[in-house]
Amino acid sequence: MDETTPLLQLEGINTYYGQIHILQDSNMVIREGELVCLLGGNASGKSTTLKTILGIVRPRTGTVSLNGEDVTRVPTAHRIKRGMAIVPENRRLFGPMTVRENLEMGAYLRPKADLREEFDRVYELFPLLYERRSQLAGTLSGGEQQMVAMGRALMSKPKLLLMDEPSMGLAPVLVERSFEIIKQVNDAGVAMLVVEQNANVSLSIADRGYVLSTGRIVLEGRAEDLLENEDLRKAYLGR
Amino acid sequence: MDTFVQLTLNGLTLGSVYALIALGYSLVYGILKLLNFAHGDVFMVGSFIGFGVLQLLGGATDPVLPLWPLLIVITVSAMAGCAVLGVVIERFAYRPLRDAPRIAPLISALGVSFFLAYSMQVLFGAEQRDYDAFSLDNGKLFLSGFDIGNVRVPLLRIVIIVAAFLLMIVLWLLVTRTRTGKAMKATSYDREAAAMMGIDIDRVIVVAFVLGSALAGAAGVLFALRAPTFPAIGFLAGLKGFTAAVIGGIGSVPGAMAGGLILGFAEAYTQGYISTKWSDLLVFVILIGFMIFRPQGLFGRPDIKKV
Amino acid sequence: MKRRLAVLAALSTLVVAALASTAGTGTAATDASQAVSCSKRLKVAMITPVTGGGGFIGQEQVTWAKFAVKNLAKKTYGLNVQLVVGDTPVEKGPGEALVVAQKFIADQSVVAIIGPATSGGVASASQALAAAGLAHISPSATRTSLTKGSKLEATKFFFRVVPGDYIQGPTDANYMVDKLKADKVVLVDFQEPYSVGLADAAEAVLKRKGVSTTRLSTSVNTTDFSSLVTRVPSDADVVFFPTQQPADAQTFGTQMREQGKRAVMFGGDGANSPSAFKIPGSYVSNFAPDISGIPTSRALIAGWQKDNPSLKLGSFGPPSYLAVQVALNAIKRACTAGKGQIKDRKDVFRNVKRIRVNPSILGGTFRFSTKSNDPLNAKFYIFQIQSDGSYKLVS
Amino acid sequence: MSGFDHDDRHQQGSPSEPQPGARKASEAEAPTSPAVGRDEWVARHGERRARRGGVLGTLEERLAVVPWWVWLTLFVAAACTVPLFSESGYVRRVAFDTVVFMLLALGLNVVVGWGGLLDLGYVAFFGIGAYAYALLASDKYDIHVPTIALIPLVALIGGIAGWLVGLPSRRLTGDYLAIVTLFFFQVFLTATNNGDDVFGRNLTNGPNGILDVDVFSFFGWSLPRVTSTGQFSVRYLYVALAIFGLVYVALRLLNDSRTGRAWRSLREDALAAEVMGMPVNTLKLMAFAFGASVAALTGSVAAALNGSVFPQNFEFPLLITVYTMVILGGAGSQVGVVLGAIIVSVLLEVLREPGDARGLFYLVILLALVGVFRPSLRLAIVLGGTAVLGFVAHLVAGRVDDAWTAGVAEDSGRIAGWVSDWVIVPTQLAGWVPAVSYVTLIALALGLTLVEGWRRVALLIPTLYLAAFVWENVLLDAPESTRYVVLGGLLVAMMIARPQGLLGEKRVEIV
Repeated sequence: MDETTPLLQLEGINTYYGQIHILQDSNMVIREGELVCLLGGNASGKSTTLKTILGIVRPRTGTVSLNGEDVTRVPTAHRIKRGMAIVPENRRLFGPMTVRENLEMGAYLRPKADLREEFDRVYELFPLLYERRSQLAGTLSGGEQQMVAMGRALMSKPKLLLMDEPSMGLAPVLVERSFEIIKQVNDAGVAMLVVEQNANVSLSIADRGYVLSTGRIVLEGRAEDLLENEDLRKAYLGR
Repeated sequence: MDTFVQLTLNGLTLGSVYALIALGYSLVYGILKLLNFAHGDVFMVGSFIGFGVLQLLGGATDPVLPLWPLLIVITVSAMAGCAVLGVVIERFAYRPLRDAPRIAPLISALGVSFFLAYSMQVLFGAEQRDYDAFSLDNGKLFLSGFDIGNVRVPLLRIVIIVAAFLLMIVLWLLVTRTRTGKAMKATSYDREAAAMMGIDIDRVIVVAFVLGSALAGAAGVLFALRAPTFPAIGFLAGLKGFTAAVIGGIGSVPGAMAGGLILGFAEAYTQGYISTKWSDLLVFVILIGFMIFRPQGLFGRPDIKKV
Repeated sequence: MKRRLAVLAALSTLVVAALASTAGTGTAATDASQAVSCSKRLKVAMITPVTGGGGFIGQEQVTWAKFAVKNLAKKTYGLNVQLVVGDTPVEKGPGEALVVAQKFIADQSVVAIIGPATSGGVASASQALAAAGLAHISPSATRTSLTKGSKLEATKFFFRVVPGDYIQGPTDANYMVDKLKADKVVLVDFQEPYSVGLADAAEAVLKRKGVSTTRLSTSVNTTDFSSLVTRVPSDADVVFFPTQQPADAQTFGTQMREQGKRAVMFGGDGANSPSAFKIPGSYVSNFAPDISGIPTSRALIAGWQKDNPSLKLGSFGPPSYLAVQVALNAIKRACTAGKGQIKDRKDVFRNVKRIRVNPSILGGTFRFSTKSNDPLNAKFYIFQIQSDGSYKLVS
Repeated sequence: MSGFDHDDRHQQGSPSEPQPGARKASEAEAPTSPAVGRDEWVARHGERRARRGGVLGTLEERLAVVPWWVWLTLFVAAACTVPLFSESGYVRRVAFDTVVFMLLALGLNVVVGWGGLLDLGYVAFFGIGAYAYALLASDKYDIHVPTIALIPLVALIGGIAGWLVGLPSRRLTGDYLAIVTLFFFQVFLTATNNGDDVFGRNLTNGPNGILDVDVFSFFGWSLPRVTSTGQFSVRYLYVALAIFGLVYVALRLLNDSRTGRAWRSLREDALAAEVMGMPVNTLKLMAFAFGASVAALTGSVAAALNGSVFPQNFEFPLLITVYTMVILGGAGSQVGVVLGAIIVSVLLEVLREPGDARGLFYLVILLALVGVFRPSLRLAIVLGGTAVLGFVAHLVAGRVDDAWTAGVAEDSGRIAGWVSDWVIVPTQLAGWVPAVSYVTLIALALGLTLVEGWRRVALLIPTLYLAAFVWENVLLDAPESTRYVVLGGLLVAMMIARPQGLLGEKRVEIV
């Protein structure tokens, strides 16, 4: 195991909604440049894990560290400032704002001087967005919205990118395209946490994976090992 | 014709004050989805701060400052005072209820409104306070100006209308051009997603309260330059501003401006042409009809989410 | 089913209990009044709005009443009297006066009432006060029908030290017609009893005299009158503005000047406040001549001012002083007659009518008319506001 | 539009899909009742509550066995004995007013607590009832409908009015309904206030109100409103209590009925309820109409007792007062709102009298301190420190200038005498003192919520002394405004400390 400080580390996380115990003793590590996927069915605690990482939900016990720094009590905005970005589930674009403004929001924490460069980078990755830059984000098609969401996240030049269900609600062709982009971004050196129900596709590009079930991490390991795992196959891959 | 011009002028004066109040309602509603019932009382406190500062500066009959600096000092101190008040209210009465069921902050707002209105009454009594702006420069503000036909447009009205519109334009620029403004818009659309972008929600909310309350403070002074103020006026002013915000589509900045003006005109014309006695009733009946047939207001987007 | 039975049982017990107790105590109301000793502390209670929209009226009245008690009770009448105040915010409506009155009725040491301040309050509380034998002397309720007319709204236990609208309205109207030669008069009311009553009284006289009148009406909370002013015809001679808030009269006047209307402002006693209403050329009526011109009153005003340095003399205060003076005098007489105790609060009431005050703070001698519980020979005086803001008696 | 992660919670709270592996574990640790979709924030409070044990807990369990109607009967019976304890017509009158408030709170509870509708025009229905009674039983039109027929009629009129006003709720939800009802309230006020001149006709006497309203009279047996000595007639208290009992039972049965269950499910999840085929709009309208009907009924009682009706009887402060009662007691709980009504009504009455208010003030502060610190060293330090600070300050101020301490505390009595030896009460306050001390007190009090531990103790001492100073010098000078300051503060504090009210447990989401 490599001993450098992990980019993100969850240790002994227990999260509750009221009396309901959601996450139970979760531990997770993501290192620089890694592509990690977090698998789980409905209501397994995937979104809660993400929210805990982001600080939208505070764990009752356990710590969240970014770059070795304990951020458990740090509010969301300040965590984002430390080099995280997210493509949320269902994309969550700002509908009444233009594509350009959406991207601008992604770079909210970056100095204004850097904006130009970031726009160029994102438009290069998604030329379509350049064409659509003045259109309201709410009027775009699902695939286009996915691009905006990705672009928006990349605007902040994150070290760690969180993706919540990137395949949800997309046509199979677009899913494939989506994952190509994910791979591409990861290759550029951005560590990623991809939260997915679609285990097959995500494990095929990931370095490592975690499997959540009713709030517990039941499996973890290298992606290729997980692909071979009997239980997982039964549960997710239908084989 | 003269009557029409005069009534239009009346409506414009009153409407621009209503619009300033409505903006505060809309800003806060847009982001927090909270009907900030205490907003009218912030307006009232603003008018009292203006009154107090005016007295400190020698009163209208014997001011230590020339006219224009005096007006600016009064307005700016009221805006600053109200901004602080707005932040305090948000911090202590609303923030602890951020994730509570909707009714909680609403009731809290009613409580704050009551608290402010009656605190002012404890401290300063219930009577009307008159700035006596007529005494400033021997009635210059009321008597000089230019004419449209036979109708005189007095300086004070020009001041009120111009100041109100300037403030609205500044706000409009802040909201549409600056990053913080855009962050406010993003937050009002999807608070969680905005947080995920690194937008500091608490800060955005505070900014909304600062802006809204400062505008209310300015509105308080602009209003009280023409008409007396008293602690109970907050409820009424709040009701007017709130109504204006609703007409325009609560949460929408241009809507609040339009709503304020529409309400001002509606009041002026019904009072001028129909009946002074029944004008309030007419205005409210029209509003109820409006609410039923176009609940989202003129500029509001229809509420897509069901229940 | 069992539950339903239980409910029925509970219900019937309830109703029976209620009815039984009703029948039981209904006839046996034995709260007879007890005698109070005059050497102990007596209370004079004031019923007036101290908070809310009309709060300034009550606050002014209370300061004057307190001053009267302080100035007179010990020194002049040798009584140990405490002034207690019951607030009736106008927002809560006249009915609140009854609630407050019942509180004072229950307190046997309350031997006289100053107020209720508003006519509505008098109408709602007078019956209960009368049944308790409590004289109530209002310094400000002016509605005519309280003491005059076929259907009285107040009882004979009600007194007032200021004359009602039946004098003020006609006085003002006559002055407009006779002295100001008005042909066209605009009357403004505020949808509250005081101004509606006064405007009605004046309008009746004006109409009788063939003056063309326009009636405008606005909510009591309105303070920007631009559109009302716009409705004032440019050839109108007089605007009759019976407000209880002098600042409103000032605002209306400035807004008339702003819109170039030449009509003369004419306010009632409620607008009488040299510090707030100061549009030169306007008129106000008041139940007293300029009391600051009367030497004895001037001393009192100075005394009051010393206790209340931040307040300014208004028109609601001095009558409260007079009302307290009348009440104290009547209490003293009742005490003397009862040999050091007041056996029944009616004893105080019986003495009120006989009281004379000379000199009265409002000028001259004060006494009640024999026909009604109104001041005798009360007149309204009309003042014109001079260019230096002072009020000059013109009638 | 509400809590943003509501939907997610649904997803995660419900273990709907079969999960591999960890299934057993989840069963073992599953909470006894997975309150799906419940608000985390309310649940947190619920949890704290659930932990209560010991003697109180046991007592609670024992008492819970007694059926509700026994309690109700006991309560009404106890209330009927109030006149035995006090000869004072005033106390009886306050008792009556309290019952009127209890009725109003019960009605508002149907709308807000059960229907989950924010009705800001509620008091208008109270007014409609009072006016309906006054117009149909007074000399105004010389109509005198017999009481026994009129009371149900008024309730019916109120119900119909409520139904009509609620109609827009078919399209208006949440805030919009609040706005429409608020406008309706204004329409009602303007209409009654201007009713003296409707196209030249006098319909309601306008601001002068309707006088000579008939007293209640059952089968020729009439109930005068004052006794021969002008005291409040206690018979109205019994009538009001009887009506209260009936309304309570009727509403309780209603809440236990199918409609009540439907309301509950509607409140928990309106969308789901609609999907299940519940007539959501009709249910809302019913809640609205029932609430309005109770308010109108109450209006008739108030009109009969007061003998007069004025438009100003029905203004905004009354609405806030009733809301405070419902919120304080706990929206949704009938017992709660009745309790809230009693507390607020008595509180407002006590605050009327400076002497009583003073006692209450110091008592509440003392109890609050004991409640927060428990008997402990800190409590002793706070109390002792405040006392010492007071005496020192008083001494110093007295040395500097006699006038600073020569003032007389408002009212008198033992506490007043004691207080004026401790609190600085100047004969004459400089104009700026009230405002500055008041604002400083608020700042200190708010600051207290931000610091913890010993710092809080240290800050508490000057705050308490300043509070006493402001109370004696500023607030007691204006007891009438103070009442509402307290009410406003109470609402805010209640929302933050215990949003579900004293007895409310269910979450109330305005749909």
